[in-house]
Amino acid sequence: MDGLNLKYILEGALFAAREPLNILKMKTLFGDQKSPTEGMLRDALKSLNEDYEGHAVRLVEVAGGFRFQVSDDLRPYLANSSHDSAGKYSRATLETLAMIAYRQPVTRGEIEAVRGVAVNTQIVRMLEEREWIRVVGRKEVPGRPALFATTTKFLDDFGMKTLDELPLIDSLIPVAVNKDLFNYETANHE
Amino acid sequence: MDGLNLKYILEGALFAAREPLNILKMKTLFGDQKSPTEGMLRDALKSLNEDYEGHAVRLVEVAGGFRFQVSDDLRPYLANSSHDSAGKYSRATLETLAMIAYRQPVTRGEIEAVRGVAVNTQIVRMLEEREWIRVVGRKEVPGRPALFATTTKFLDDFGMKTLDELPLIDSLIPVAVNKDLFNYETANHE
Amino acid sequence: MIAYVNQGELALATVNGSPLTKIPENLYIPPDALEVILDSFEGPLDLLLYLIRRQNLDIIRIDVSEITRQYMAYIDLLDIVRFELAAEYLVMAAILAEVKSRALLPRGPGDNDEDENDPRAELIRRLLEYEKIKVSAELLDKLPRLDRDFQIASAEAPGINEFLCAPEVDLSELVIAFGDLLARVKLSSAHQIEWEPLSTRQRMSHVLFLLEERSELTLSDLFTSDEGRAGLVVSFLAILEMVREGLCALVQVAPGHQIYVRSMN
Repeated sequence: MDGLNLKYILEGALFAAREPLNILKMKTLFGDQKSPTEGMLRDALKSLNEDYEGHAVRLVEVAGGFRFQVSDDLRPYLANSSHDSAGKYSRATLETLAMIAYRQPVTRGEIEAVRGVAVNTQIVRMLEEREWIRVVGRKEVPGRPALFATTTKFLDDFGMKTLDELPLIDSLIPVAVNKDLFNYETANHE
Repeated sequence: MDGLNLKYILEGALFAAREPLNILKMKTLFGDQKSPTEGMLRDALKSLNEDYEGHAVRLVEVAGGFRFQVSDDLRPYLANSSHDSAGKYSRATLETLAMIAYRQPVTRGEIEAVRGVAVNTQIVRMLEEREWIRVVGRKEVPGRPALFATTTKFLDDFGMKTLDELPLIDSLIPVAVNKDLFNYETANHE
Repeated sequence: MIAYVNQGELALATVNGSPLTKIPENLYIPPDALEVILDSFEGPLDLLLYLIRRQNLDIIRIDVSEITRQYMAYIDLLDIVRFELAAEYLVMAAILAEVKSRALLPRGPGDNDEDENDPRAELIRRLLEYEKIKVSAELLDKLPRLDRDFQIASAEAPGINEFLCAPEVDLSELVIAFGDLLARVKLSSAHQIEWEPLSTRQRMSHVLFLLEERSELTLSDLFTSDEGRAGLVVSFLAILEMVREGLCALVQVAPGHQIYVRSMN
């Protein structure tokens, strides 16, 4: 490894990358040279994580892999320089996204049936542009409507590793409704 | 300073920033609170620099201010990952590039007006990094938005000598578009 | 919307720091205000849910006649002010009317509560379903989100532009993308604008680029004789177009003197 150690290479690569790096991508860093095993990589990541204790950045794992993230306690200082110009989404957008996240794969018609209003094409396109949703197939019913699902980037951007981490609403609405009605069916069903 | 120390805040801000931070910008991080003096900031930067000795990133001062930069010796490793067979550009990317190529010099707002959705900052940055587009000036309208145009490298990479060689849409998509080639229509022009 | 989850009521406004959840009965409300309120609903289910929650009612035990009455009052208003939006709301009104009429009918011996075609059960199911999504959307919005709540820590890697592993693009893909755009725009086009030929637009970009370097150029800098007549025409058109779009200015000290192209910066 040219005398550079594994941890050092990973550190640089993680900071240089714009997207999370997964184990596979980390392996490709080493090109034709003998690439490290997953165990070696995980050990190095663990050690790297420890090195950054007490620092203003930390190593986190999300769906797409590992990335460095600025520590949460700095939020008030960075709020002034936030990059997200379109940080606020309309209720219609959020409800459409929620339908896709919690019920995926889901068709537009199914979203409309639950929301009781037509789904705005702009909203769907915007969510696609944001790379939070994509078409994963077509439903075998008349018209073969597109089936939407969330992407890895959606999980990454919301800081999740898997869809299981989506907040469930059980805990917030105490008794009013039938309990099993709130058992979300997440992954691929229907 | 909320108990967070100056160095810690600077570290986070420098890693979060997409552009170098100069002393003035660093001061604005502290908002209405009593902002640190330049001397305090420089001391903290110096100490931060020392902390990163032996790490794969280091604090450097460039024309625009300070930034963290990946060490040069990592270059061969980072170059490796570019051999990774890359996916395809998204429709959003291609449409943005097409708008700039066919309509240059064009502002982001003009692209958005035609595409009907916000132009993702990531996409613009990526096209700039690829050196296919660049800012050639600013439009004298409120906000003075940047005007984008394609570069010589864009022509090179697509095997053209001049923009006139860009295929005429007519020949490829016979029915969809207006016969008169350059009579583009936009919904919300500015 | 947080308030909604916690207190089962939607605050209409905040008065002296405390939420106002009911429109005082003796208060005159100008029609415009109600229009604003209606605008804040995401559809008939949302409105219905609001009416139910406003009275602190359990969805399962809604009094259909009362809800129908209130709902119709809103619909009448909607009908007056925003007729084009009313379709979805009118469908719901019909459903409510059906539920109400069924409730008035005497029950036969064969009927039971689990009747699959019971419109009331179906309505309740839809309301519960919609409420779940509505609350989920609120929760989703509260999750820490990249760039809004947290940021990626990244460092520059100069000279490694390719790190992002740029995929190759075939020229035809670009053309198709633009063709799609044009086709799409055509669908929603309201009026036509003429655009300069590409060579002119390219020249505009070039002139702008030169102006970035030197904020002032002479006209003769922009006319190169080896381009011939066509080149001159293109440069001329480009400059005219740029002046029109406010991208540069033409300056001349006195008649007959050198003409300068000046950047607006």
